[in-house]
Amino acid sequence: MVVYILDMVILVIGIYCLIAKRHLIKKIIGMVLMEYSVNLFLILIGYRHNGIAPILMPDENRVHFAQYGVDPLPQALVLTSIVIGLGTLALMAAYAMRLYEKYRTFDMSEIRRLKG
Amino acid sequence: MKQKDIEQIIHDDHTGMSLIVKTVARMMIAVIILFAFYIILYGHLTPGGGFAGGVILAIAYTLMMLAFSRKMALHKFSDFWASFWDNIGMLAFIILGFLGLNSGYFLYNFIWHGKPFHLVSAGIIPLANIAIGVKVGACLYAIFIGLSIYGRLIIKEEE
Amino acid sequence: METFFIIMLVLMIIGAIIAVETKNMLSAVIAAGVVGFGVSVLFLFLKAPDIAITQVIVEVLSLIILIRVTTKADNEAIERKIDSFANIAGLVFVGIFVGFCIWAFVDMTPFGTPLMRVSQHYLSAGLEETGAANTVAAVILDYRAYDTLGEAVVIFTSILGAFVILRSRGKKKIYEEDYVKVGIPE
Amino acid sequence: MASVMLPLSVGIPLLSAVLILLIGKAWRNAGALFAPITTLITLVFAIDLLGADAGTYWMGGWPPPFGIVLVLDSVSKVLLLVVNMVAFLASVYAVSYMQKYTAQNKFYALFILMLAGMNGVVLTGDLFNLYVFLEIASIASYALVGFGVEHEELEAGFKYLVLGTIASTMLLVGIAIVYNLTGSVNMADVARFVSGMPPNKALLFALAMFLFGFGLKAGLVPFHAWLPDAHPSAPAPVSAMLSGVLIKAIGVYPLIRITYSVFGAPNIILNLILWLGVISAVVGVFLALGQYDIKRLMAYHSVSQMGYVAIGIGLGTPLGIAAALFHMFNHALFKSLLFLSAGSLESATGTRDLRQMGGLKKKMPITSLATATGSLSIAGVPPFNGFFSKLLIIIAAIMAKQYVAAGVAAFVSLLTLASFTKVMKYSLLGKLNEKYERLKESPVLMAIVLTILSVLCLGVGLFYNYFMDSIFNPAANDLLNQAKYISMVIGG
Repeated sequence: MVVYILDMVILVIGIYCLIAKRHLIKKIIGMVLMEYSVNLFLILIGYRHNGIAPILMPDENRVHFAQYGVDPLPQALVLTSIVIGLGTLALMAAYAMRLYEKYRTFDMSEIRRLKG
Repeated sequence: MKQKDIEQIIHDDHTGMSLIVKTVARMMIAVIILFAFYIILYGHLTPGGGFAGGVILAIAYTLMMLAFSRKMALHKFSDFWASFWDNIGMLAFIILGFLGLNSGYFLYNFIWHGKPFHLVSAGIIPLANIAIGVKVGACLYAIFIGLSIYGRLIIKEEE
Repeated sequence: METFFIIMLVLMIIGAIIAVETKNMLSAVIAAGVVGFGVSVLFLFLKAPDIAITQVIVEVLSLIILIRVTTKADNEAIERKIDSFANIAGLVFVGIFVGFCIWAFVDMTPFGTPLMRVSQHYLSAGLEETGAANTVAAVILDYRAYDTLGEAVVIFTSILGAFVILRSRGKKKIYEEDYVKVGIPE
Repeated sequence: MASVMLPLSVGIPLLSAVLILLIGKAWRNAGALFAPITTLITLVFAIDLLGADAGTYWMGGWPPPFGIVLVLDSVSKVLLLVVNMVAFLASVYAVSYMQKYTAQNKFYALFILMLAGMNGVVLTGDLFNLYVFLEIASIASYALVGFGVEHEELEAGFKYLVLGTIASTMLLVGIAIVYNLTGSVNMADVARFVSGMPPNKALLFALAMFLFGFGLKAGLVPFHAWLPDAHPSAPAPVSAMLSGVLIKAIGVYPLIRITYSVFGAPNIILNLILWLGVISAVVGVFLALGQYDIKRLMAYHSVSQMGYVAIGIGLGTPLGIAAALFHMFNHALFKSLLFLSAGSLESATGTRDLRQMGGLKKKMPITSLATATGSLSIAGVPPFNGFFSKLLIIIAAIMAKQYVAAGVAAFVSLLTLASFTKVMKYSLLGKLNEKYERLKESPVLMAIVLTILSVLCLGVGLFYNYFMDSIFNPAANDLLNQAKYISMVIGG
């Protein structure tokens, strides 16, 4: 349980960075930290004490493998989630560069044309 | 944006990094690409797979662009072809899904599964890995071109 | 083993705080990269080699992208102005969220003993049913291939979106002139 | 075993998006031809599926807890119909409207991908798959909001991107906790496991995460900050899609599905949804009152109308849910009509400021009529569709003894009427501004779409009894019958 909570602390640091920091790059870094922590959370959930990697070798004992292999499903989910994170990062980077070119600043508090 | 400006930017940047970097990169790139193909092709037997291999491919081309120059990298593999292969990879994966429909289900593993622990086994899994590898490698290279060239171009135009 | 994970996590938290609080953008990006490599080392020790490889490589690529965006000048000045309201609101949020976590996570299944109601089947029958020795590959490309199709579409969409955003001009020139003709009287 | 049309309504848009980009390299008008055809095909599927039996489709031939399963029940039928109908009309409208933008093929590809994502979310029976397709729809919408690449559009898009990413991450945390507690990500399997579990604090935490994530995507009030910026910034067909269907397909629908079908409608969450709805309805309409930007005003009304839907869902009675679904359907019709006609007005006059318009009814009769129809519908004037769904929500609230919610709903309805009277007064009536002497009616395709939507608004209002009996009441009963959902998906 301590492991889960420590992992959530990283998530919260990421969210804090996204909300409170005004620098665009800092916001991207916050997003990246958030992605890391969620991916790690899923893998932590799938871990088994004394586990072995879920990859079968030709001379491996099948019963032992089924008994001690760690959970493969969260690993599959995390692979998808890493890709989604990379996609979001690319889109965010494109937005950040474009905003810089339009406003000539990375400061989110000066990028404020919308009101109401 | 104007074609002329892009060409100007590419033309301005033709020297790349120093000789040492270039020599090391020249040796490394082939090895990296080989490793990427290994990761993609053996994805169903060992750790790795289409996505990891695709990113390695993209990194190899990115290294080429950083070490030599944009001009040379684009000469080897232009952004048009990057985006073309991106689409082809995606199309191949979707069509693989539609072919499964023929045997009853969308994305059905319709090919004979083969002998375990051999390269030709596991039905559509290696094929899907190749499709994803091509797609991911091409599209990440394309986005790197986009972020590094078009970005500069916009500044130039606005000023 | 759990002690090792805890030490790693504490180190990563320190790295994350440095990444958030440092004034220099390049240091921040690199500190975030350190956290990312820490994550991939943890993946390796958590018996997830597939994910560890992918994480390392993606980390390299995201560092390249982030540094590409960062090398743009005026970074230091922005952080000097302190927006106290946002900071306090953020800290209150952090406190509430962590408290809620500590309150709720007591009831979670303990670390190291997953239920594996569904995934036990993947481990014991995966090789026969799909022919793939790598169970993770069997899950992502056969049992849950639809997810992977979705994943490929996500990256496809975001790259397409990034190209759309990077266009230098949104509207065609002739139409902008048309607007002027109708919209503003002489 | 349901028909093969379920995977095809996701697969065909994906194929078409790739083909648009591939063919678009050689032929510039590929998108304008392919997009309406694709949406027409999926619309035909959706109408055809309306009469089909409920059933499941096993992706890749793997049975439910192991593979991913697509589920068609009477709720997903409603959403499928709404999404594809609005998408078809918006794509036809876009053929004419998008002429003035660059990179049209990329626009159509993103549009179709957004549609594919929404269809995937509506059809899936798997929590993680829902997250993946939600991300497809969200990422496409992040890019489409900034499509004009002007200052305001980029700013709105970035804000939307930041908040949307937080919401998605929270959803993933919720899914992870649910997986930790139940060992499965299949919705029906989770539902069966959860119903036999003692009360669990971690599960409540996961539910709170879901409420936050989907609430943000739906634009309910404490999480609404992005919506009034993002929806007006997009091009008109995209605004219509975002406000008309996206906030429902990836916000309200998954919220309904998870609260009712998966977790069996716990009272604490229902009450939270109800009060979020009440607050949204009030705050949204008050913020809308002071606006003079026509699209921004409509975006605030989206917040307010989503509040009505949330009130209906939070009541937890069959009538309340049926009324909420009916209001969702109506809102999709009249809000897309309003946004499309606002787009026509904007592209004709070149401004979104109501104070600069005026007297347009003589110059643009069809658009004006459409604007009037949409305004009357959203304000809840009797023969139009908005009246009946709002009335049903109020009746349901009174029957469930939630008098505050009923009172608020009636009060907000009056304020909405006031707000749209202002829209009509400033834009359609009054004296014509001299600079608009040369103004013409909008192009044929745009006018046709506006006419179709207006007729639908009136028609659904006149035959509301038929629609309630044949579509929405069965859907509400299905939602409340959790056991039926579980047995349909995994049997036993």
